[in-house]
Amino acid sequence: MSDEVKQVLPLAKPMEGVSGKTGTWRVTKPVFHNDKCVKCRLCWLYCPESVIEIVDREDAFITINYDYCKGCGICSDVCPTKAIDLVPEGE
Amino acid sequence: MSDEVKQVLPLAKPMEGVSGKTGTWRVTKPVFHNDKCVKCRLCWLYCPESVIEIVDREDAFITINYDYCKGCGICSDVCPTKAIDLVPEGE
Amino acid sequence: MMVLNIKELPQEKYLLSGNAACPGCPEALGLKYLGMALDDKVILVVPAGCSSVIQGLAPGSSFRFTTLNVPFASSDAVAAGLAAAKEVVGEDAVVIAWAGDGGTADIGMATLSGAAERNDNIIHVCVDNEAYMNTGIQRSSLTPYGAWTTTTWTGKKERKKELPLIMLAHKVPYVATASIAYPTDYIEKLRKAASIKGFKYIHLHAPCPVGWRFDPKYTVRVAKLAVETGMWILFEAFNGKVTISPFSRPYQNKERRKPVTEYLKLQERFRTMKPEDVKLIEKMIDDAWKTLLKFT
Amino acid sequence: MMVLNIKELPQEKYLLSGNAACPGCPEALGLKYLGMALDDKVILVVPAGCSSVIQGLAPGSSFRFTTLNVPFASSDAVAAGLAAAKEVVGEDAVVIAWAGDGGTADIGMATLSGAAERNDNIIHVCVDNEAYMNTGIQRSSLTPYGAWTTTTWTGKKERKKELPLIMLAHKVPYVATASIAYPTDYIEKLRKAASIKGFKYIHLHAPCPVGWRFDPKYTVRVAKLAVETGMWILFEAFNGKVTISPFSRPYQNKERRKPVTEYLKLQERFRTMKPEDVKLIEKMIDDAWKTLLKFT
Amino acid sequence: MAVKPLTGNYAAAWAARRARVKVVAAFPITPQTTIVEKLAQFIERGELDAKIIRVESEHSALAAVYGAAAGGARAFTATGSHGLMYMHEMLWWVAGSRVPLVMAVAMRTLGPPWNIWTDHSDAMDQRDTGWLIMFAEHNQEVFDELIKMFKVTEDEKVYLPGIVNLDAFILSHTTEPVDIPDQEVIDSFLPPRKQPYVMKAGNGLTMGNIPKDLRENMEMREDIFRAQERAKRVIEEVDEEWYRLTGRRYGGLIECYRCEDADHYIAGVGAWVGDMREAVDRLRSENGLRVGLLKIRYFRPFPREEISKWLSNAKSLIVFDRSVSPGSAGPLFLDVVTHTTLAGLRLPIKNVLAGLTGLDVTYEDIENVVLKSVGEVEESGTFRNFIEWHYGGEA
Amino acid sequence: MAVKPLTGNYAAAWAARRARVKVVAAFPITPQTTIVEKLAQFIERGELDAKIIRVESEHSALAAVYGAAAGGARAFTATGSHGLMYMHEMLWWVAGSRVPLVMAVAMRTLGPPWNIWTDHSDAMDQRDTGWLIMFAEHNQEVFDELIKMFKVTEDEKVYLPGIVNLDAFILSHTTEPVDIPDQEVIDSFLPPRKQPYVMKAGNGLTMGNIPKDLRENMEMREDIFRAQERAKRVIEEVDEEWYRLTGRRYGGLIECYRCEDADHYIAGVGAWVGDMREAVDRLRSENGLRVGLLKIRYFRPFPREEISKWLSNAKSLIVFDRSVSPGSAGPLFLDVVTHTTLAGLRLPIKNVLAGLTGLDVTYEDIENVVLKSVGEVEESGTFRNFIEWHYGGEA
Amino acid sequence: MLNKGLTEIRFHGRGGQGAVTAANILVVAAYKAGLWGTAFPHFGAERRGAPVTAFARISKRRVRVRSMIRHPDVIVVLDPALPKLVNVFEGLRDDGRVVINSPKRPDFRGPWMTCYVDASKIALDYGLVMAGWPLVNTAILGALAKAIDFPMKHVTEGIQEYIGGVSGRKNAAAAEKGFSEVVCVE
Amino acid sequence: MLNKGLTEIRFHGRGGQGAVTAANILVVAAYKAGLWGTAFPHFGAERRGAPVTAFARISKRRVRVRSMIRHPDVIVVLDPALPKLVNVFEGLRDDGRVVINSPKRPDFRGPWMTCYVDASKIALDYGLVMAGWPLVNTAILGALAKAIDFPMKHVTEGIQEYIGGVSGRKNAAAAEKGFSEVVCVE
Ligand SMILES: Cc1ncc(C[n+]2csc(CCOP(=O)(O)OP(=O)(O)O)c2C)c(N)n1
Ligand SMILES: Cc1ncc(C[n+]2csc(CCOP(=O)(O)OP(=O)(O)O)c2C)c(N)n1
Ligand code: SF4
Ligand code: SF4
Ligand code: SF4
Ligand code: SF4
Ligand code: SF4
Ligand code: SF4
Ligand SMILES: [Mg+2]
Ligand SMILES: [Mg+2]
Repeated sequence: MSDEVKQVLPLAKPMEGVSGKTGTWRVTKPVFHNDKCVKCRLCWLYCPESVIEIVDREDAFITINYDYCKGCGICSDVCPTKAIDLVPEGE
Repeated sequence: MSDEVKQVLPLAKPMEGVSGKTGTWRVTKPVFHNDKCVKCRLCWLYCPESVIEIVDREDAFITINYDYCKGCGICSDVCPTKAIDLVPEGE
Repeated sequence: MMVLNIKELPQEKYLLSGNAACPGCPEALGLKYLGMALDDKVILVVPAGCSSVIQGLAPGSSFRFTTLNVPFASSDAVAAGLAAAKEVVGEDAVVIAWAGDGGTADIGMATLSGAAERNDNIIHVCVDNEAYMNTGIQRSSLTPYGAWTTTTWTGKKERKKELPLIMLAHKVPYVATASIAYPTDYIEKLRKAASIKGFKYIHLHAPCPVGWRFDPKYTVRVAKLAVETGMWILFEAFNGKVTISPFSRPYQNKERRKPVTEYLKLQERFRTMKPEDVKLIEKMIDDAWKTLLKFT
Repeated sequence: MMVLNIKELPQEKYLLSGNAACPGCPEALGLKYLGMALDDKVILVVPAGCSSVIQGLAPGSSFRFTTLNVPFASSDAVAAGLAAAKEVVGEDAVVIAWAGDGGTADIGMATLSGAAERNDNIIHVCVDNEAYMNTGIQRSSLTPYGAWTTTTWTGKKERKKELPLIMLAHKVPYVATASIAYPTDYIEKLRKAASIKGFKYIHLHAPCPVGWRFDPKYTVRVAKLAVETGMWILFEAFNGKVTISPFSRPYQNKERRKPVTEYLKLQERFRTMKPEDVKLIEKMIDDAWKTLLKFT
Repeated sequence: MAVKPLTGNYAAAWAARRARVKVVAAFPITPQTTIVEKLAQFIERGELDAKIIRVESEHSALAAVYGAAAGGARAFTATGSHGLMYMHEMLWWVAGSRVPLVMAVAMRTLGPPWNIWTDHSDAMDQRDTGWLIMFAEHNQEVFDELIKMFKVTEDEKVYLPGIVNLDAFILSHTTEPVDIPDQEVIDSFLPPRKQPYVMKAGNGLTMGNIPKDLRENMEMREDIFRAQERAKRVIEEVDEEWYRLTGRRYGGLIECYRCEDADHYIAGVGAWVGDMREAVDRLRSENGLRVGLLKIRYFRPFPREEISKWLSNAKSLIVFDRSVSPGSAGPLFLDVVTHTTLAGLRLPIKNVLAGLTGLDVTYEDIENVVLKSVGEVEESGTFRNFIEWHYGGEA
Repeated sequence: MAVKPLTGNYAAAWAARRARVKVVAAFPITPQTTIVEKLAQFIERGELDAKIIRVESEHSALAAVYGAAAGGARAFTATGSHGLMYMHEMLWWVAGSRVPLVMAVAMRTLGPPWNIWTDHSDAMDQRDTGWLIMFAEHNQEVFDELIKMFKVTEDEKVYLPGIVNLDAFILSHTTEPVDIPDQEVIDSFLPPRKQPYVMKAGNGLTMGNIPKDLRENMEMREDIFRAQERAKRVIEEVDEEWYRLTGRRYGGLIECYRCEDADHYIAGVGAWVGDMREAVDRLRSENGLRVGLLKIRYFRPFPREEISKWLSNAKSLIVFDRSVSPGSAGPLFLDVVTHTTLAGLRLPIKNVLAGLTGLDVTYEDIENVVLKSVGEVEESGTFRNFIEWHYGGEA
Repeated sequence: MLNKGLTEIRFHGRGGQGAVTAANILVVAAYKAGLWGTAFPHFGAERRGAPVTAFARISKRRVRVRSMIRHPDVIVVLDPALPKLVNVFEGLRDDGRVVINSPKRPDFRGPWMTCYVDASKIALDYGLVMAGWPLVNTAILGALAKAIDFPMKHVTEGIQEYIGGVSGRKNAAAAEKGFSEVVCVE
Repeated sequence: MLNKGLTEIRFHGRGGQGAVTAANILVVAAYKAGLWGTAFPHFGAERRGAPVTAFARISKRRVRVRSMIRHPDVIVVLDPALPKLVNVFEGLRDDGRVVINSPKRPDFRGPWMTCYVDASKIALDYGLVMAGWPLVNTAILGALAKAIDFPMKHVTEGIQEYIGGVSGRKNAAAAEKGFSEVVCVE
């Protein structure tokens, strides 16, 4: 039996995308419309994937990282002004 | 290996005195005095060993089974008239 | 609630003489009264604890109840299974999980809470001598604040878990407290419990001379003092509605309670208590009454 | 209680994107807000449940919290040991047992109750999605009356165990309820809990689209309706004294509650409910409020 | 008779149904969960007249069915992996009580790390408890053996509880045709429940109090040992009876596949025995190696006599373990080596540790191991290593 | 140095104290109870600077010390019998986590019926979990081995938890002189705690989430297997170091008593090894039989090489088991037969099952067994039975 | 294709699309056709929308082999987008088949035969929709039957047995449609 | 008696009387005297007042044997009433000794030597009382020392080490008294 020590341990380190590009799971896609946005940040607050970023640019108050947005639609549902549309993915 | 069936099971049946004559544990002994007894039955009620019997004879309202009386003294303590004395065992 | 008369109590013995209980044992009393209440309709499920030892040595047993000894953490689940079996085979039986404070409130807590939530058709009796007596007086969650045990040499620092209250919060059909000093009250509660379908909880206060360090002749006296000082409140609750039981009713009125020191001083386990501890205990008593009365 | 403003919330992510949570997962939200509340001061102890899966596959992890996965029944005890170690080695850490309703109220109940009674210095967060979701939607003791699960095909026959009340009865320093729909409230409660020494219990209502059978976009909506219908009451209690939290305060007044059917009808799990079941639920809501208000 | 496409788990649920169990209690754990779900459904739909207790843990699951069984009802539970570990104490208790009871175990890796795939550690870990332990190869066997297990455990020569193990996913969640005999057929096979004693109000029986005489207590342990020995014949007889009823027979404790003329043997338990069959066929047809396969069905009682009988002319034996006792060897290996040695056999035996933690093992992997190892034996009369970790795969 | 008359339990408590454990959590069970009571006393008196968690069950006891150990504190617990069974799941978890941790197990019979006397079933039942498992013969060994166990388990070549077993009552409650070295001596021997990783706020480590690659998971299992193998040398080195410090040495994994010229051997673990020594001396002096005694100190890792070395010229071996795996044989026997067979040894081996459930076994009993059995071997070259239940006594 | 003894099939779908059901129905159908079949999911954290796989083996003999399918004879793709997201072709035998839900001939190429059918449209046409998703698994089963020469009769029987009721009949019809509309190209 | 190598002693008392303590102190004393000793209780449900036994082995060599003592060389009886209640003489060797707490020569007879001392009186004289019971275990230890030729000095040292403080001194004195007052008869 070898005497060499090289522990194989059940450890992990923080990493983005450990379940892959979960954007591929999306069935419906949230589409942001800056014109309707009232900058309330609720979408940012409630996005379970933390893929909404507040950028507060002129052309967009928020951005959505579609690599990981799972398309749950919460952002759309919580948006008071319906500034986020849900459209079928791939259309 | 023998094929004979004779189960040895962890079972028991009710039996008096399974811990022996527990009267031998007695350090102090309850002694009943009929004259003081007011027949309230509290000694009978509270004896944890159930060794007090209500006989309601003229000479004795109760009897104590010393084979199993452990000499705890509860009967004496609960007796409203101190009709049960506690005396050191063997005296 | 009507109070039974001593003369009405049966003479049959279900805990036989010559058992292995210590002199002055409160669990023996609890079992004796259980027999008086329900006689041979009972199947006892007994986890590890003094009551497993009190049975004495096989092939004999001091219990005339049909008795299934079970692992420490399992009593309510075994009882639930047994009760289910009796139901499906159509046999009558009052299935009782008879467990100590440890078997009830510590290792058995998940099982207890689970059976309560499922409303399994059993009675759980917690025979509460406020420590693990069978293993030699270690603290349990039901050991009161300040008590010496062999794992709390300088007195327990935490309060007694208020299990009757916790069981009330489980919204089971029947919750009651009882005391070995008030057998008629306890017997009636057992009979009521047996008549109700679903989960019933009875918490029996059981002062233990060995673990609490008092003369065995005082078992009943100490138990009585617990009630008279208001430390232990006798009540019952149907579907969460509390009624203070007759023997405790006087002590709703704080003035009528005996000083708690009368209770404490009989017991060596409280000998390390300081005056401020006693104050704390008095406050706990007040609080307990206040909380309980909210549910009346 | 002051309500936090969204703008004050940190942007750091502690639950990383690309994790294994289902779309619209409430536990993901709970974890996200936990990070906002306490950032890297946390050590999470996680028993089996969806949150063990959400971490994704090693050697990576979607959790930036230091995280110890542990057996299903063990979380509070492991957390207590960890907290003790940190105390003796003099390291700062907020040790949190993060458990589902099953890990909290069922298999973990004894451990939870034990840690509460010992007043171990940990926070227990019960992330309550009202069933065993990780194994595919089986009933738990926190599944509400009438809900379909894969072990209650015709709806659960027993009521939801009122765990917040039970934990109140444990007399721990801090008990609070929270909801993923009210993150600021929840975050404040986490921060308060972290500032208190001893045992803290936070019960987080977490509607799960998969197990409750609603469109994942409604996670927050359903959670909000639970509060607005009075089904879920936000409160906090220091040493047993209850305060209804601002977001629930309106619903003390029964008139202001939304009809409970608004909550139920969004969820397919309640589709087998009959009108009398709805009545029963309305009564349960009333009772729960009444009971809780006794402790204010 | 009706052939239904069923997962191993549904086959288990059907077995409980056909056995007319009266009380079910179980706690979910992947991959066992669908057994309980299905039983809950049978019961709620009124298709099975039984009570289900939706317990809060596995310790309570086994406790509840134990209570039911002690009370005289046929009872069933199922678990696996950590669930089995969590109820481990109860296993000892049930066997010690001599209360017949049947459990299905969906075998799964023990953590950490969390892992839901098959591994036999959980099942093997129960080998001292006194339970009968059998491993199924396919879903039909899951069904058949569960039914038979009721009969075996309730035989007065046995009166011990029993486990039927099925591999996570590769049985539990694999759908394949399973013949479910009609209820009357099973009723004719499985008599009403028998057990050595029943806890009944009024009969005054006490079970489990402290014994006065330790000798008697030790005799209880020996009696469990003897009951396991006696179970061997019962298992064979029940297997025969089942054969007469259904045309399916498994060989009792052991099946030896293509052993009549075999030189070299492999041995294993559970679902991968199927892959081993394939490997044996191919080794014979493609490599001209006369390999036989010992499918060990019952691990407890261990088929001491049978195994040694088959191996009497063997040139070598490779034991495949899907679990390991660290610091020693594979559990199956430990038993096989011991009992063949006691039987006076002397042959090169090797332990291959493979497929642990759910690592996939193909028949090619098995073929490769056998080819290499048998090569060693044919060359040098012995194996190079007695214990070999095999990771297989194409990597 | 101070020699104190101590029970085995107090020796264990002293070991924890001298090892400067930082966290203790335990749940009472006869006969372990006085270990915890004593530690509670040490701590409440300020003699030991540690936290004690008075948990509500054994599952939580091991969980709590596990949490503490994972968090970087040296931690200790103790249990036995049903307590060990109730925490069984946690044992797998702790070993799988590779978190060093030390536990004393006061071995006791498993119920039903309830029985507090010694029996090795509880300890043997842990043999698959990955823990190091050693059995003490006397109270000095209890103390010494617990101290050494901390060192072994915290060695980077090992990083596994470890158990020291002591027999109920005949060690746990027996008072005998025990040398307790001064704190400075132990401090010089036992370095500050080391472990492979520490759970610390901010370090972002996750332990135990689902692995992507099953191969890696299987490698973790193999690594536990290898760590057990590596532990062998560590145990021997630590034994030597202890010897240099205290003058006490035990032979590492195994001690062979009067083996230099032995023909016949007996083997056993635990406290009755003392009685076996007596029996060996008498068999030699009174019967002229050259008997040697294999005292197996470590059961995990199993001393595969050592045992075979000692037995290379043996004419026979009797393995005494104080527990049994029903349906097979004694656990110690299973390991001994397997590993001697693999080492190419071929000698008559017999399993004597005795002293189960606490039945008293005297050196006369052992002598009788040996005389009879060796007689058989000398007559016929083999034993009449390979497994024998022995009740001994005068009855 | 079924003549070669053992046919190994891998299904690719998304969580919620019914790939596992499709595999199971195939086992039922196989049994009706006098064949043996086994079907098993690649279990994991199956999340709605996430790519999932399921497996089936069809054989004339009882299937004994339990290991994963590494070199499928057929892959069945329930979602047209999947080939872009995961390597659905991994291990596919050169003489294999691809059966895919696609309104038009897919643009990937390989040595295998490709059969495509607009299963989504068929599902919508037959009113097979759940939570907004077309239930494509039965339509694609029909296509699969065509692609591997599996007797269609047993597929429809299998579907009706497995699903039952009105829904079963609708699904069976969808399968027939899939069978008749599928286009196979080399 | 100690010259024969191993001396096996059985103590009989009642629960609460300190038989186990007596056996333990003997081990301490033995170690001080350059001997090895082991002491162990016969554990069971030890109840106040119930007959209990404890054992000790004293030897020149380390004691290795762990089995029960079946043929004691000495029995020590702490309570005069015990011989009437249990067979305290069971297994006692013919050449053994009985050491008993008794105010007068006990009326049992046997082949062994009998040593008696009024340990109860000594205990009361020295104020050794707990919960109404005389603590006889140290006085009887003195008597035992005499009976088996055990060096008394180490007994008193042992007592003081084991018990400590004022109580230790009182107990040591009681032991001395027991040693000097014991009467042995054949
Ligand atoms: C799993 C397990 N852990 C520990 C024990 C040891 N044990 C037996 S009884 C007991 C304490 C019982 O305390 P309690 O339930 O209060 O009953 P009491 O003895 O006070 O009547 C303990 C810890 C056991 N039998 N099983
Ligand atoms: C001892 C044990 N039993 C069962 C399981 C299987 N199991 C894992 S998670 C889980 C349910 C978790 O439910 P809950 O605690 O509510 O968390 P959720 O998944 O809903 O987040 C179960 C039963 C296990 N891992 N260990
Ligand atoms: S759809 Fe869901 S995941 Fe995507 S951005 Fe909106 S809330 Fe976030
Ligand atoms: S919720 Fe709507 S309005 Fe508010 S910030 Fe987001 S997109 Fe803008
Ligand atoms: S002393 Fe105790 S046991 Fe004896 S009669 Fe009185 S109460 Fe009963
Ligand atoms: S308690 Fe006293 S007065 Fe009452 S019956 Fe007994 S002896 Fe008589
Ligand atoms: S310790 Fe207390 S409860 Fe236990 S048997 Fe003795 S007196 Fe009864
Ligand atoms: S099942 Fe529910 S709680 Fe679990 S990961 Fe999915 S959405 Fe979240
Ligand atoms: Mg108690
Ligand atoms: Mg949940």
